Amino acid sequence: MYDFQEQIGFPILTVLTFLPAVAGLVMLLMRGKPKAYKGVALAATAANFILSLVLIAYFDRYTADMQFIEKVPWISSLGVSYHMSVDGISVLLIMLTALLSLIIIPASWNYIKEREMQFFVAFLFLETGLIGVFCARDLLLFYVFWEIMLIPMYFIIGIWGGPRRIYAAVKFFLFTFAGSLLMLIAIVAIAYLARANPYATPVFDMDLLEKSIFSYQVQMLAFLAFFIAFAVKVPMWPLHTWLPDAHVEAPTAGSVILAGVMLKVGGYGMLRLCIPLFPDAVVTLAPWILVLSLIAIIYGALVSLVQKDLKKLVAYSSVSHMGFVTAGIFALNLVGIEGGIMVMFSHGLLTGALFLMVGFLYERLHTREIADMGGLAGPFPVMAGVLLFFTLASLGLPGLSGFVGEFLSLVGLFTYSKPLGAIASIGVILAAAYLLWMFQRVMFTKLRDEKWYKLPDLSLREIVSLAPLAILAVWAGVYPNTFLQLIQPSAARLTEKMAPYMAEGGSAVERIFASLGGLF
Amino acid sequence: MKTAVLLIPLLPLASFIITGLFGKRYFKEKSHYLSVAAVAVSWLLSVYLIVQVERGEELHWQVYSWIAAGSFKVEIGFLVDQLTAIMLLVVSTVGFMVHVYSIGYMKGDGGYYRFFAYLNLFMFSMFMLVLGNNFLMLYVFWEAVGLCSYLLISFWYTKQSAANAGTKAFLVNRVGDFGFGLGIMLIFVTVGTLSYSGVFSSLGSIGTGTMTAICLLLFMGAMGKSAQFPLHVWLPDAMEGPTPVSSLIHAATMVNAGVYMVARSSPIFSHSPNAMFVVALVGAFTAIFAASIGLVQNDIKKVLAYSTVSQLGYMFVALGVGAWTAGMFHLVAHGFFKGLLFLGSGSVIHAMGGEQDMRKMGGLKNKTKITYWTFVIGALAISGFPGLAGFFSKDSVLAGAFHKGFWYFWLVGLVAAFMTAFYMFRLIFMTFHGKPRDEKAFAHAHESPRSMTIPLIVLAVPSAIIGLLLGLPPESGHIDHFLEPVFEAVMGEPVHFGLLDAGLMTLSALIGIGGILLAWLFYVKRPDLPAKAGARAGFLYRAALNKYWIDEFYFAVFINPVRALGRGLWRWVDVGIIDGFANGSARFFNGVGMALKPSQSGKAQVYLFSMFLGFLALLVAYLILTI
Amino acid sequence: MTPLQQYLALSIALFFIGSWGVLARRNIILIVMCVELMLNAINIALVAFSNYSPTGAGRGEVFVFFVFALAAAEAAIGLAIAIAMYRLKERLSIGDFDEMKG
Amino acid sequence: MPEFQQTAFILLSILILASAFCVVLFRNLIYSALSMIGCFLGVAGIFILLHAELVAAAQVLIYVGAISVLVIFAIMLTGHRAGDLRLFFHKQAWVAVPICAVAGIALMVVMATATYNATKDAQNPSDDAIASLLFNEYAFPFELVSLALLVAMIGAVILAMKEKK
Repeated sequence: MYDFQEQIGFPILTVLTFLPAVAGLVMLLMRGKPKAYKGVALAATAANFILSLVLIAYFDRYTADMQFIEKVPWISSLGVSYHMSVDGISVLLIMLTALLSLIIIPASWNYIKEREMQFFVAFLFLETGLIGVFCARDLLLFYVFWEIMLIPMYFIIGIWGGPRRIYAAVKFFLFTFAGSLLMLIAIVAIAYLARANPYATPVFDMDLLEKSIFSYQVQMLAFLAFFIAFAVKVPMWPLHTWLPDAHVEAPTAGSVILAGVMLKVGGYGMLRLCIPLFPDAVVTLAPWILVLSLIAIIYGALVSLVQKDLKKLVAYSSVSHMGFVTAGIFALNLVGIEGGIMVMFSHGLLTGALFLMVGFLYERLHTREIADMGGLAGPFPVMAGVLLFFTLASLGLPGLSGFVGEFLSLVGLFTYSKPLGAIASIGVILAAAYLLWMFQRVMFTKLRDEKWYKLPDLSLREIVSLAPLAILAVWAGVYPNTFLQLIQPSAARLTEKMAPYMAEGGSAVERIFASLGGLF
Repeated sequence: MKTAVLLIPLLPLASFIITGLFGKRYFKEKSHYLSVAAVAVSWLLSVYLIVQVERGEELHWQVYSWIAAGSFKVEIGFLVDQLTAIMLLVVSTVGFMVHVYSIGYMKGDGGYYRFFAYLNLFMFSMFMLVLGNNFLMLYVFWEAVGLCSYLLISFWYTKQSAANAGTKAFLVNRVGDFGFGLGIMLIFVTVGTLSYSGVFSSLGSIGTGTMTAICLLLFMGAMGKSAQFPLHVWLPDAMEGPTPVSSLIHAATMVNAGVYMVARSSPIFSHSPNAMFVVALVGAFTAIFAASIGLVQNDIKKVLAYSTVSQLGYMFVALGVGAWTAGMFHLVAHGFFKGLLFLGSGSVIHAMGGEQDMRKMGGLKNKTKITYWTFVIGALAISGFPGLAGFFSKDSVLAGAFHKGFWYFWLVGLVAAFMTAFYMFRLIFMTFHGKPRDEKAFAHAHESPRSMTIPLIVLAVPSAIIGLLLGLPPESGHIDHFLEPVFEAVMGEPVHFGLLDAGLMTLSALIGIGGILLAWLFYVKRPDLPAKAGARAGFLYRAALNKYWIDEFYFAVFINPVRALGRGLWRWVDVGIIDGFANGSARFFNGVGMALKPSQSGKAQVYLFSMFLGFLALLVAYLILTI
Repeated sequence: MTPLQQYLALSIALFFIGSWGVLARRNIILIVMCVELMLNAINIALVAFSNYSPTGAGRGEVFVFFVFALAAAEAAIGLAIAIAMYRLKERLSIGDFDEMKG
Repeated sequence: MPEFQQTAFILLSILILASAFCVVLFRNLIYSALSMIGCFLGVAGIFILLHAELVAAAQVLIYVGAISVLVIFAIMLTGHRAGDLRLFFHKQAWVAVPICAVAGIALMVVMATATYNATKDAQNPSDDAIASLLFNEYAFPFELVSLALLVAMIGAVILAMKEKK
């Protein structure tokens, strides 16, 4: 057993989760000192990031068991407990969350003009929700954090967003919330169905739920309910349309967290809940999900090719990239799942960085229209270099983080089915097309306005906020084993769980492919 | 040896990082010091390496485990054998020379430091490409050299055409890499490993169909990188980059990567005769197709670009028919003389103050002596003039095709060789001979500085003598023996030089000389002939001049439809259907709410009444159900 | 008719007389009064059940006490509201207060 | 049911129902309030018949003593003695009659046809037992109710207070 007492001596997960929220409460009590409360926010997120590194340092990467377990009864009559624990996948994503939360504080240091304190407080609460989701090992607790994370984001878009912020915020909220409610129904349903007898308390503990076996119909319904909730977050085609609007309207920091971490919650949920709890349904539905993923990959790329707004372009590219995540995960083999997780990690770094870059450009030029830019490499050489770096990483240039994940999930998908793998690979061509074309139109060709030479290039503060992302992107590209080792045991546990079902369902998969073939 | 292998790529990498980070602020016009020094050391080490390999040493070295995800395990590792060593030598020699040349050529350019940094990055990637010991590393640095190519093509990024060309080069290469990547995945799925030795040792168990699929997918990558039809479109446009770049990347090294890849995978290819035939077919078609375009181009660099495409076609013919060493021999020779020719054209452009149109040149012979004579050596070499490098290498390609029974490829090769000789000397006569057509530019014309002419001289030497050194006796020359260990398993019966070969050799020499003479007739003796011939050829002439409208075709068939599709999906599916559905459902509930609004009259007693009616309904329902 | 049913019948009759008043009259104070009648009807039923139930043992009576307390609270609040409304409009007819119209 | 109790029940019922009708039908609010007191007293009598003397006492104290007075105060404060003049002429009153009648009859039917596990009379325990129930088993609801009363009291005071300008 990996109890937190034995492993590290203090409840690190609880501290990680609630430290930002506590800092947020402290900030609410301090009034009128901008420097001071920004300092508190920075200190809290920095402390949290360091804690997340401590977590990784103490994490035993040779086991798939859940670690740093904290378990206290919460609502005992319903069988709900405050149960926190992590495995390799969560640890990686917690680190990513803590890092991005740390980065956005200096990045939006001067960006927000009104209700500045509340802005930072909202982000701290958001961090609590996000880390909580990655730690929760009790379904109801998971749901609680899931909703906690939704609300600050709603306000961030709705209060500090662009001109159509209300529409975007409501759309974001309704899409996500519709999914959440389906998930809540499914949570309650399986908690009650998993009881040993009608008089026992419901089972919300994921450890126990993973051991219980549900009937096929229950699996299908519950899987779909969970899956839709996660698919909205990922977002999977055709549930993605909230994303471009939300991104375009959200402030830079909001976009960074939204794309960097929030989308990953969807993929994380699929790994944490959909696959271990409903293996039969997964085997049946995986081909269909893969087809949706492929549509997302190609469709997102095609649509981003014709976007005129930089943020929208990056947003649609997220749809395309996250398609690789779901494609890798539902290829249901070790390579694919590890690839999917790596894509999540790398997409968090890169898209976060791209949104930051767009924000920095916007602060200078006050526009995000690609048509208004051009030739910016002249006045902003450093920015051009940095943007090129992240663009290349994002289009999957080998040696940078994007490649490893994308290639692994393609290999996984290809192992599952050759035609699907081949179709997904087209997305790689299209990614190069829309990203390079974007880069060319923004940075190359003639400078449109000589005045821009008077504007400053990237400042030290901005470079410092981008540097960790760039370093990690190179690290994950050159020596991805650091991260792959972290997730390997957990991913292997999933495939081991799926193995018996795959053996039985192997021919079923083929049959479904036959049915797919009949459709087209 | 390990140190040498490690230093060869790492020195340019270090130089790239240092120059790239500090060049703008600290090195400025001294940026080349570090870069040139790094490449020079790499060159020395490559020479050392080839000497070691000549002595029979080989190196298989796993440095570290790069990706380990489940069963997918790939190392960063080095493999040094004869093939690697010879590639290294070509790359480092031309690379070194181009670095030196760039000192003069790029002088005073705003992005001086940037240029050298990119060049170093390219050298690193190219070295790693040939040093790698597995397919994934090949793919990785394959993409990396593509990136450098992109950066260097769009080096003068304020030019719209340069920016477009860079993007185009990257994208067309990506199309090829799509196939390459799939090929790698297919290899992994069938064999379970990606290291060269692992793959080659387990080929016996693979079915022919899979083998052909793997080969064709890999070859798709080679077609992209080595600019073979129909993926050749990027290379002529890539001439937007500075000329040293065209010389290094788009003539001597990077474009050879495709040839290297096929040669490296020779054990796989030799298992699939069908795939080999496709390789030869594509090569042969490209050779003659590109040569025919080269005949009528007026931009000096475009002529050389199409010539490169055509010569790469030759190499693929050689590989496709199974004359592996001939292909590699042509690669080496071509690397030197085409590098030389490009640098020479750069010197001409430099002399003419940036002018690239041959119709505005002429008579430069006396003003730029060194350039002229080195250029003539290069042109004679590529035309297959007896004794020079191209004569031996091209002849071994053609003889290889003939001996393996592919006489039609041999015939195509001969025709292409004729065209080659013609357009190369057309270039020379238009540029260096006759009367100057643009007096103003001519007046300013001058020989290039020493940093540019010395590389020309240095490269002229191997262009002239490498054939004699490596190619004699034909078909079993030094290079054949040197490369034998690599291709041991796939080489057929050794061919002995006989009377037939002597005849073939003479024939190809005559063809080359014939081409030169025809060019002389057209452009020196009777300058009115080209226009007449052009008018006579009519449609064919226009087709060749417009590169057979392939770019237009791609725009009409791929690019515009894809954009239109993207726009359509966005406007109709995203905004129309999906958002329409989401907003529509919102509007529906809003409408229902509005419809029900009047029922909330605010009168408490009306509410009470409805409450009682509800109570009554429940009661009645209960009574009906129970009684 | 058993004695229990007699009490229940009385309770029902009183309840519906009260509800008639609630529905028919418009004076707010009178409506409050009729609500009290309905509560009384419920109390009768509760005590009757308590008295005739073998297991009730006075629990009905306990509930009646709670009803008393809440009825008192309700009357106090209701009448206070009535007074406040009267101050507002100088009228006490329920039909005059429809500010919450949708 | 013994004869005496039967007689008492009928008389009390008549009193209750008649005064209830008066409450609804009187035009003058004061008369309605007074009839309401009669009704409350009748209900107290019924409680005594049901052996719930404590409840009866509380009924008298709370309803007759407190609530009725409150109602009369309210009537006085609003100075609005006359009720709605058109009670028997507006539509609403007549629509209410069938609804209440049908509901009442339906409930009567339910009541009459239901089966009861009823025992004989006099199950209501002594006052001591009520008290111990109230303060042991129902101590928590009891406290809650007292809290509700307190809140209601404060609320009523605030509502009825004249706003200071």
